[in-house]
Amino acid sequence: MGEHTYEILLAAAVASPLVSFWLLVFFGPRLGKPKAGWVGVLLGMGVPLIMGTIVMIGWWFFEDEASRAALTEHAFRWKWANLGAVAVDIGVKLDSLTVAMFFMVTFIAFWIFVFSVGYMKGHSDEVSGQCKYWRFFAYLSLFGFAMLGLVLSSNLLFLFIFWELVGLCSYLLIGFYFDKAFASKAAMKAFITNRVGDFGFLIGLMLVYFHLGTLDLDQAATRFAEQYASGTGIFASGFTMFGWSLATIMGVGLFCGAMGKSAQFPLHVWLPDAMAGPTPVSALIHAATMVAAGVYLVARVYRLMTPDALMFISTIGCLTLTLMALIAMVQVDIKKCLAYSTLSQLGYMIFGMGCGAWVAALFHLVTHAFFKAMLFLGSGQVIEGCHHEQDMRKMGGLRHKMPFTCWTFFVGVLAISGAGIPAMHIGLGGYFSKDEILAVAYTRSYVWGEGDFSKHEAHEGEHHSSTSTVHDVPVQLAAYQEHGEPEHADHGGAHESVDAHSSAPLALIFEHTKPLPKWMFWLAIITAYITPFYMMRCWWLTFMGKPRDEHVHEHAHETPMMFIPLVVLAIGTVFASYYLFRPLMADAAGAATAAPMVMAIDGDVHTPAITSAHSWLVYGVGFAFVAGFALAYLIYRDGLAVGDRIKQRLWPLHTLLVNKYYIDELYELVWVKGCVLLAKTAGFFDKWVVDLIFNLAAAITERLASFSGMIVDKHGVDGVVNGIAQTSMDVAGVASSAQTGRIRNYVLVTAAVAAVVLICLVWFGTNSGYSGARSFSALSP
Amino acid sequence: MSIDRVNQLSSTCVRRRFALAPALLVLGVTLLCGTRAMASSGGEVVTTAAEPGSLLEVVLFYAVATMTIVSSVAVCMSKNIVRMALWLFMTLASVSFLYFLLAANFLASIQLVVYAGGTLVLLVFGVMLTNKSPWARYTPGKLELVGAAAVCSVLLVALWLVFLRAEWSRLPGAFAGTSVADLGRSLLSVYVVPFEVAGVLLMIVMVGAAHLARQDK
Amino acid sequence: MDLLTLIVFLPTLGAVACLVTPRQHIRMVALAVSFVTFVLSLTLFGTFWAGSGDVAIFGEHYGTLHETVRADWIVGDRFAIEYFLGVDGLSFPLIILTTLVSFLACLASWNFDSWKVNRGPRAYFILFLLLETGMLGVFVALDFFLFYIFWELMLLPMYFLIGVWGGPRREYAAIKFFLFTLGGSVLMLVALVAMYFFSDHAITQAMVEQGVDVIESGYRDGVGVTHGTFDMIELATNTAIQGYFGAKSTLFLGLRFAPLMFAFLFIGFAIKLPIVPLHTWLPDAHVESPTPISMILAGVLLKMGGYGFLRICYPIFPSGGYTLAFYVAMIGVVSIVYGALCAMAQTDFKRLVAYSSVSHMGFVLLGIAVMTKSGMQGAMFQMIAHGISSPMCFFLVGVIYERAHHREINRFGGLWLTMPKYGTMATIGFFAALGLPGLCGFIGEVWVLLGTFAARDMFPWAIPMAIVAASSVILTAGYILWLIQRVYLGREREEYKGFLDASPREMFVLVPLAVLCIALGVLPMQTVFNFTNGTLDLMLAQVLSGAGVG
Amino acid sequence: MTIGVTHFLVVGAVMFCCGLYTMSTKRNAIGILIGVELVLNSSALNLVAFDRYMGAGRLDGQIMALFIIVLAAAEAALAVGICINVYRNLATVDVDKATQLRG
Repeated sequence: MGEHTYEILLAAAVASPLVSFWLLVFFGPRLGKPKAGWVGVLLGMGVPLIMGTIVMIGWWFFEDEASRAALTEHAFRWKWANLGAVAVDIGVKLDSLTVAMFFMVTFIAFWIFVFSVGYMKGHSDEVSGQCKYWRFFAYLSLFGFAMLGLVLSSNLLFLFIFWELVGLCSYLLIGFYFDKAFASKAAMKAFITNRVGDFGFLIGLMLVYFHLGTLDLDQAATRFAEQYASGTGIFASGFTMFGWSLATIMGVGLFCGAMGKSAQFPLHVWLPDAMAGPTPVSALIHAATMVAAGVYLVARVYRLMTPDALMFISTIGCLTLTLMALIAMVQVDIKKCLAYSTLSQLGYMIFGMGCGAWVAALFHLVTHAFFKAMLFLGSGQVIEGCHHEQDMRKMGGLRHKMPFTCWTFFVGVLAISGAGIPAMHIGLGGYFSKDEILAVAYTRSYVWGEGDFSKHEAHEGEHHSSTSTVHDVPVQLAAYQEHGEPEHADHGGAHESVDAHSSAPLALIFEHTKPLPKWMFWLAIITAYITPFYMMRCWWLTFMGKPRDEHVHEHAHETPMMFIPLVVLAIGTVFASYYLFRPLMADAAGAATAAPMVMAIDGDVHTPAITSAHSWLVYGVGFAFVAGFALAYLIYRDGLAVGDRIKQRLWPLHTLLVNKYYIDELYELVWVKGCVLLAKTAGFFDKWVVDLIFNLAAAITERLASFSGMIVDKHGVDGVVNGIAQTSMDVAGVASSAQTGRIRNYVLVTAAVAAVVLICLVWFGTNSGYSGARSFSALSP
Repeated sequence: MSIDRVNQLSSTCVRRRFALAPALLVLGVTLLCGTRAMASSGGEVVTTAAEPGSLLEVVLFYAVATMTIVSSVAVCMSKNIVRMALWLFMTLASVSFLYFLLAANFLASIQLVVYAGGTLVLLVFGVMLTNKSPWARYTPGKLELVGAAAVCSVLLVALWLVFLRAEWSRLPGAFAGTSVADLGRSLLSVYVVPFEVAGVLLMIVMVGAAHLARQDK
Repeated sequence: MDLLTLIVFLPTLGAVACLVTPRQHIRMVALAVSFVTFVLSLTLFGTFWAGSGDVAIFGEHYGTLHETVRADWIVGDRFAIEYFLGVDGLSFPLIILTTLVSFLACLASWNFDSWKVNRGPRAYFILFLLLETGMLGVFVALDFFLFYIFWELMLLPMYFLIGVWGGPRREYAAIKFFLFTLGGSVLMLVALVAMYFFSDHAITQAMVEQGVDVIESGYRDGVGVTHGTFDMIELATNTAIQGYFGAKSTLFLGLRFAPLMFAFLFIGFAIKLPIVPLHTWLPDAHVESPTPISMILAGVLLKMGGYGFLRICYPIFPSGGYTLAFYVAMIGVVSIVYGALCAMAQTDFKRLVAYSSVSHMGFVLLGIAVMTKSGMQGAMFQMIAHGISSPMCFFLVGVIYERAHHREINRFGGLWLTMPKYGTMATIGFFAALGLPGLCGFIGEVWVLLGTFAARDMFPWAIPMAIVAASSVILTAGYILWLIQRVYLGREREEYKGFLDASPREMFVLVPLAVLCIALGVLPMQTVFNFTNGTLDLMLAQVLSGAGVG
Repeated sequence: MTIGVTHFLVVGAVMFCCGLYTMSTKRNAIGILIGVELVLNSSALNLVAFDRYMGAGRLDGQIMALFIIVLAAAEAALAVGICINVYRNLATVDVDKATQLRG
């Protein structure tokens, strides 16, 4: 292949949705209903999918490890602008992670686009009889452009730009039914909440720019490692905030962006509301791709993280995954239920990132994208079939009317619950990925805590090296021990950083990196039991049991256009993720996690890399789905009665959960109301204090100027305050009664100003004994 | 014409006579000093009306300065427009005498002839032509008066302070004296363009004023 | 006749032509003149492209000017006011911006007859064209005296345009605008005179010390200076003058010369920018003035303040800028946040946009104040970007005002449904104001923020400032989205059902601005930075060395 | 007890302030004109005084005063013309009442 072939293909793939976007903007109305959709499908995602597939095949099957590394290193860069003295490049970050993400996004998005062609037929005419069909696909195409751009960006600034663009698309699509107040409010909430995260992102960017002197991801990582080795730059600063060093603040700042986009607690509030958008949007943006961008960002800047920052990340992730899973248990809206489950799963990913399970978190991202997209599409099918009914309490028994939807949905439920058979290499995507994260968490909280981790691991290392089918697992702890330096030291982009670091003893990292608090691990485990419960509940209430609402049941139907994507995604869920994505992630991990301060741990329990000491855990969690399913079945097999009784017993808990811990209310009170209050205060201040100074001056001269009697007559003054208000408000009215008088006043005002200036001059001149005349005196010849 | 109106008119006339008396006095003094200055010049170089530093200069200055100040204050205090014009005439005359004291004899004459003579007459004509009654009054509001007075006095104080602080001694010194000829020469050499422009301006103004004031057909 | 003179005075000629044109053709003449001016200003690009390749022609050394016109104007023996025009990286984009916005504003005035004012179009268009001359003059004049004259020249037409053709409170607004600007001009005038005399002294002193008859010019080869000057570039580059201006022992009114003069000029320019707390003229002027005048006011007039900083304040008094950096930056940050908060509180559409201008121009001030490369670049970019997005926003408001005859935000709703084309344009315009990446507002903000952060070495307070300023991204998103939601989204309202979508004329105004919004956001280098950075970087280097830090 | 430049300046300042006061309190157009004349005269006086005491032989101050007189004459002529016209049309020269030109 020629130079930059991959980049050209990928760039073409990014440009294609943009072309589609403009086409739809200009010709959308003329194309009409189904055609506009097909333009979106083919140009908006079809072309990128083809390109993505070609690139992935070429990358994974026709390049060896060395040529991949070389390609990464020599990836395309084009100078876009100068930021001060720092050049900002547009470029392609070309590595296995990009390729994997790119393929995943295009694949899922393509099928969701196809689904939308059918789904939007009935959902796009609601806006006052105007056809908004083309507009939907225009937005989707724009989203495709932004998301793919985000994945490709080699530069933090561009990452940020596309980051905001996907935010914009999300805004536009959540507010697609903008004639409905709740939709436009939800859109606004999403955008502003994301902006709060972006604020942190910006601060992170500033620190990167200032201390590392570049915004390029690879360069930044290299310099970070250099500065760490030499103790200069960002490490030279003694600045701390909340006990965090500057480097940690940088990491946390960047993570704040991820918190916004990936809807992590406490910025999670927008995601459930975002379900106001059309269902394909929920599937694509708010489940599969955009919300995962936060995780992707953390993965990308992993090399700039410090142990403290990672601890913060894992704490946030752990809180999110637990709290949101609890809420999911009580949701009755099918989409809301899925939304909270998404939040919980995102929490898992972030948690995984935080505890060092780099590969596992990304792997979970991909598997989750598949099954969650499928679940959302399934729910869309249900909603469509039931005439926009979203309340699960009114459904039930839909399995006969929508068999395909029912069983693909069930595959999704199994996958998200982590169904699989431990000890044998059989299971769905979620089974592998979630267990990996848990295994790493276990390692970090128990094995790590036992002091001499390295000794503990030493003998397992041989085991691992020999049995691993994956050659490039991230940080092979054993390998470190045996050879004294990491195996992947010769990987392209990370080359220098690792060199700079290779002599540093590994012990340093252990010293820096504290073990994970045990409660975090246990919360994650408990949630692993909760997940199957609420997913099963959701499925059972919707499809199983007896129909609870005749009207809904009567009309239920499914359309082929919409269930084909479901089937495709189900197949992907079952097969593609483990065999395709896991190795790609692991391949990328070597270079992408070669950081001086952090440690990525491979948690692939199925190649018993870590330890056998926690195999009980694998069994424990491996069967969690059975327990969850059983519980859900017992409660909901006869409809809602048992559930209602439990609800009445535990009403305080139930109320708290249904109201989402009252966080929305709290934010409304503190932030929204507070901000509006602050704004009102500022507005008031501006009008009555800042402006009053001028107005008073004007009013006084005005009164002097005009017939005083006239003014008094016209604007009778009751009370001083009222009088002041009246005066400044009516200056204009008064003014028009004596325009020439204004010129006279103007003379007077000028004179007054001159007098004040003169007095000031004299005053200041007095202080040091100098005068204007002296300064001017030297001027004459 | 009512009795009141007659009374009013007659009393103003009386007061006007009193007002005119000092004006005539100043005019007399001015002409006197002017003649003296002219006479004493004797040659090309013109000197001041009184020897610099002499007692005469001091006395003359204070007399004329007082007259200037009094009359200009009277201008702004007068309610009646005709009286304002007359007080203005006195001010202008006093200023012309100050010019004499400043050895700007030509300027002083011009001031008298053009300003006090021409411009003021023009103004008085304006007054006469534009008033139903020459004695008409336009009363400004009290607040307005107070405000203006306040601003003006503050400005005056400020200016005074500036004068007090200034160190004039560091500036270049006085000149020995120049002649009208010098003035003429520089008008026709260095300042020839402004001079010509001023001429054109005057012509335009003449035409314009005539046009403005002409009776509508 | 040379190009710049032609560009500057062509509108004046147009104004004269308007005097004798029949009433119904006046707008045609004005439009044609402003269009020709725009095209002529575009020919300035020729100068740029004639330069060599990638290196900006505006960056050979500070003071490299193009298309210069230089002639004595008012000359005494120790005294020379010159008719001195020229273009460099600072003024070039602003000239194009001025002619473009004027042209579009002229187009926006096309429906003059429907404004229901009892004044005819003749005076309006004459004043409009005179205003354009004034604005262009400010941007091309390099003699301070000439600059001042143009500065005042632009003031008067603006006063009448607001005061005669404005809304109900027009006289109040016009007087307010006039008084504020005039207040600033007074200080500027003091600085103008003082700078002349002090430079004269500096030159004289230097001649005596060095025993020469003539001091070499700071930027012109083979030209000498023998007395004080109003030449802004000379004042900034001449070592003798700079040395004297910046010296600690140079006092004026008992205070150090450079900071005092800086402060005088700063206030003069900052009123125009405007800054908090001298901003209150802006909302009133905007609310009362007719739409095209709002466009010019926001698009060009506000930029004069920023241009003044970059052209006069900082190059001539670098040490002043350095000494007062904290206060200047503080004012900038306060303007950013305070403007955004005030915008959030408004219910009048136009007033909201006006306050958002205060917020956006705060970024300009902050970027300049921190004296870093990216700060300055960002400030310049922000000026251009705001010069494009804010006229667009004001025009958008104008379009809807013409139909609804009110501007209460809370009374609107669902306009996107009623007027889809207009809604799309509005989205682009307001998102550009919001600072969405890919649109023009983003680049300026990020550049300024990063520049502020990078000033940490010089100014320890830079980081907190940058963080506070960065927090405004949330506030900005808040008020703009809230605005969009209240006006454009939501259910279609009965009373607005009959509204026509944007007419071709209106689209003709909006589309170029929208295209520029996107172009500047996507290709900042090719659209702005290539032209400005050369001069800016050199100017900054000189400013820093003048302030003793570079 | 010599008479210096300050003495003249003080006289000028007083005249200036009186002129200013007149300008800002009179509503008669001619009255305002008279105020303007006072202000012009005070500045001319200052110029001549400076010329006398620190002009060092140059006549710039006097020339400037001369031009002031010329301009004042021109201005008075025009202004009176306008006043007469206004009076003819509106039957008053009260500036507060001449509001026809307002927009």
